[in-house]
Amino acid sequence: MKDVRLLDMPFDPAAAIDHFAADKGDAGGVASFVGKVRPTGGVEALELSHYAPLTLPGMEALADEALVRFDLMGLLIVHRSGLLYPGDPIVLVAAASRHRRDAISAVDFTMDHLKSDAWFWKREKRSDGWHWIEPREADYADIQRWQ
Amino acid sequence: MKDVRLLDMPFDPAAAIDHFAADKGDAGGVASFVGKVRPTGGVEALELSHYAPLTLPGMEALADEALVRFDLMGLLIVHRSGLLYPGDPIVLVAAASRHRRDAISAVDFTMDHLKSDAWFWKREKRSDGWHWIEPREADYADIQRWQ
Amino acid sequence: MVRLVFLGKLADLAGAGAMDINGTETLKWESLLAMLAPDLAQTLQGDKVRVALNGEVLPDKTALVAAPGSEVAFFPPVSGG
Amino acid sequence: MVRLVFLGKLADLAGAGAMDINGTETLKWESLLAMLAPDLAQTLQGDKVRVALNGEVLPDKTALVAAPGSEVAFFPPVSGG
Repeated sequence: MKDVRLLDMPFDPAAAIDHFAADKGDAGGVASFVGKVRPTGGVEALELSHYAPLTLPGMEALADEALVRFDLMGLLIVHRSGLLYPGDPIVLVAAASRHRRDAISAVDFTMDHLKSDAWFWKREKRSDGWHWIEPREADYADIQRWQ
Repeated sequence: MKDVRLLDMPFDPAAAIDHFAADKGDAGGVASFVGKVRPTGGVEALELSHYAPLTLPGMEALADEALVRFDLMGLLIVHRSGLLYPGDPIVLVAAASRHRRDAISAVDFTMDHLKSDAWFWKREKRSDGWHWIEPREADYADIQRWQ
Repeated sequence: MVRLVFLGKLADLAGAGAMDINGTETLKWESLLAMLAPDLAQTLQGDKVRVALNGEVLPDKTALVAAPGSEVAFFPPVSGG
Repeated sequence: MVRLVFLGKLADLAGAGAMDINGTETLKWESLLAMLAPDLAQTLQGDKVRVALNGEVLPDKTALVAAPGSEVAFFPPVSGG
């Protein structure tokens, strides 16, 4: 039903979606979102730090919240930590449901909360060195859609 | 940018999403939805008829509309026609964009219009024979969200 | 010759997905209906049945003018994808 | 011993992601700050820095009571996933 993973190694989103969908035969649909490190804007690398006692439990709690809000047959969250390079997948959310609205909304909801609320600290390496990333205003606005 | 396909043979959604994402390196995210024939409810087979002069041009026009409405780096629509069996993928929509909101909304918009507005006629085979499917009220409600 | 195409459950009613009307005449709506079985003709006149001429949906099907070589398609409400 | 953990840019300021304060005392907020470099101590007092004790975020960090063997984590606003 719920599958939440925090990985410190690269992963293959297509294989993960396929595996997730394989035993959700009763679902009419599977929605997903894959977020990657953009190769534009001069970012040479990205580092995501987490704090083990909070980060994975926080992701689990978010998954539980999505399962309460939407009528789902399964929810998958895969999130990277550690060092990432342009083009690397950072996050995958997939939701399976009988009706497509639930799956699509659950992915939307989960992504909004992961992007602004999850216990990650991010820094980017540019030509002039490492820079910590502050929360974006747009992310706060996104999360307020659900309140 | 736009890739619209009407297929009369089974397809592999994961491979199609992977192929779509492969040359969208600049996109920060790829959202997708895969709809399948549900194995529940006693449906033994599903037949989707189309009318060539309208169906594919209609899907192309829908893709163009999504590309105008949302800031996308690519949109993929794959739709089956012909005879389908429980578990078979019917439809795949994938959207790539810089920001996740555009990709997720484009998938949502495109699915809503495909489900109620596309030129397909559907019948289901149950134990007592074939039954034509009438449009669902919920589908009309879904499409009005975008007006 | 004018080709008629029937989609969805109209194909069941017509007994075929398509039929050809031979001849060199241009067919108008009323003359076309007169060539079909009465129950089929009656259904095609219903509000929910739409008509396309050569792939273009007609705003008013009763204004149909089908020249020889054209294709007239009849369809019930779409059931979507 | 009490372990201090610094997340995000606080690790840069502290010069390390973690440090141990040896001893058998229970540390309160003010006594803990007094053991740190003044600029770090000042930053940790800022509104945006939150504190967790043994994995539980404190509603009021100044009420911290860290017994020996506990872990105190300091974090700036999350940048999200």
